[in-house]
Amino acid sequence: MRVTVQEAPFDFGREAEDFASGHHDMGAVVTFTGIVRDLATGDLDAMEIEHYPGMTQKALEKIATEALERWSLGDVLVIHRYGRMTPGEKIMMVATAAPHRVDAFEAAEFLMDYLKSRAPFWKKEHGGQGTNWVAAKDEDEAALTRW
Amino acid sequence: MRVTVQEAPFDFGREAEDFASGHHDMGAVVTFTGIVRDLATGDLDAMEIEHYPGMTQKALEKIATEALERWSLGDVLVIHRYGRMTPGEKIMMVATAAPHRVDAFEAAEFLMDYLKSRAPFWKKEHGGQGTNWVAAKDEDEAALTRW
Amino acid sequence: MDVLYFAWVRERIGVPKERVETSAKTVADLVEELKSREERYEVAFSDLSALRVAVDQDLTDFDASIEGAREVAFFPPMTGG
Amino acid sequence: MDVLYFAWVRERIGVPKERVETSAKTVADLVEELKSREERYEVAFSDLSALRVAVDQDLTDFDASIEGAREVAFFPPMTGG
Repeated sequence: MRVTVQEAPFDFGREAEDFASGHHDMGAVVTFTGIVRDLATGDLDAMEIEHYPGMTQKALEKIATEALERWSLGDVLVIHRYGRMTPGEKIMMVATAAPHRVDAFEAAEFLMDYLKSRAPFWKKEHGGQGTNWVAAKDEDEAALTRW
Repeated sequence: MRVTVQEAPFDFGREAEDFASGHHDMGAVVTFTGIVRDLATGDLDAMEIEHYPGMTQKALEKIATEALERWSLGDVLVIHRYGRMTPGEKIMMVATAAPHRVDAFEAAEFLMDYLKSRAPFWKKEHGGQGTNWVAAKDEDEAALTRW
Repeated sequence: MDVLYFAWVRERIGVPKERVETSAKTVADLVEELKSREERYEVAFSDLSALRVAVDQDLTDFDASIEGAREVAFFPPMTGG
Repeated sequence: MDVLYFAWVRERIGVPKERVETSAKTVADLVEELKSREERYEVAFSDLSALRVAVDQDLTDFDASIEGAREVAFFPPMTGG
């Protein structure tokens, strides 16, 4: 298990390759990557991600540990950035390795659902219309009831 | 959409990176990679994958097209190998890009469920105990009823 | 028409592909005709629930028509991914 | 104890962190105490359903005890991932 919180960009391809390699007993690897998406108006200058430094690492480790306990997994990776990013930049990734695909998929979805609503990150959009704190969605909170 | 059937290994990290890059309107990318898993006895020498050359590409394109029609996706990638592979080698990958994570996850799971039971591939294990055609699992057939 | 066999069906029949002249109208008719020819067909086709069939490279079932078909393929349930 | 604010809560309060001397026993008591101090607190805490709280860096709710706590943080619902 590795959990990394950092401001710098990460190399998604390299991380995915390293994670998926060297396991001889895991048949399935799932990755999820979150990317800064431009606004419908096409004028997002930047996405700024604030976090709670003392809490973030612990909160992510707790979520990753729970995934390892609930599913039959060989490994879990979480990388999440903070700071200022432009459209197309990768914000974060999770990866799961499991003997079977159902565990790898479910654990990755669980990680994402919890990361969305239980990890202390807040997104602020900087665009042509000024700035805007991204509101949490009811559907993201509702997604947690699945687990 | 890209569907590739090949005997040669593919570069998972590079494919994942290329797929996830250059989209400014997709917030979510999911990848799945299937890896040759050693037997419980630890003596798998090779996995041999036979396919139906005339049908494979068409069957995979049909599955990928259906995913694009059923979910709000920006792109789909399917790479599947045939021939002889050793434990740890990557057999195949799918990737989905979507504005939202639920579409990316569901479409990737749909692709995998259909690929497992509806794409003309057959796996044969070569190990210390001789050779063995991998049997289809009832649960893989049952997984299709979800969609 | 061409009849193709894959995986253990291919191994039991002994060839990957053969040319078959038939007046069978459905896949099931073709199977009966092949079974009556030689024991290796009877063995390979003994349990149809363990087999899948494609006509002209589309998955179908044993009731399907093969009239005008160029290619019929028999194989076990697929194990891709 | 240290009281921390994040995102728009931080912007409304005007500081990311402050030292607060209090005898409040729960988060809700602390909120009431802060609201009575200045209008900016009253504005920031006007709708508690729009706020989340962590005590000593663990998510909790407004009924939670803060006795002995070193750090209480207020923020909007999180938007990670």
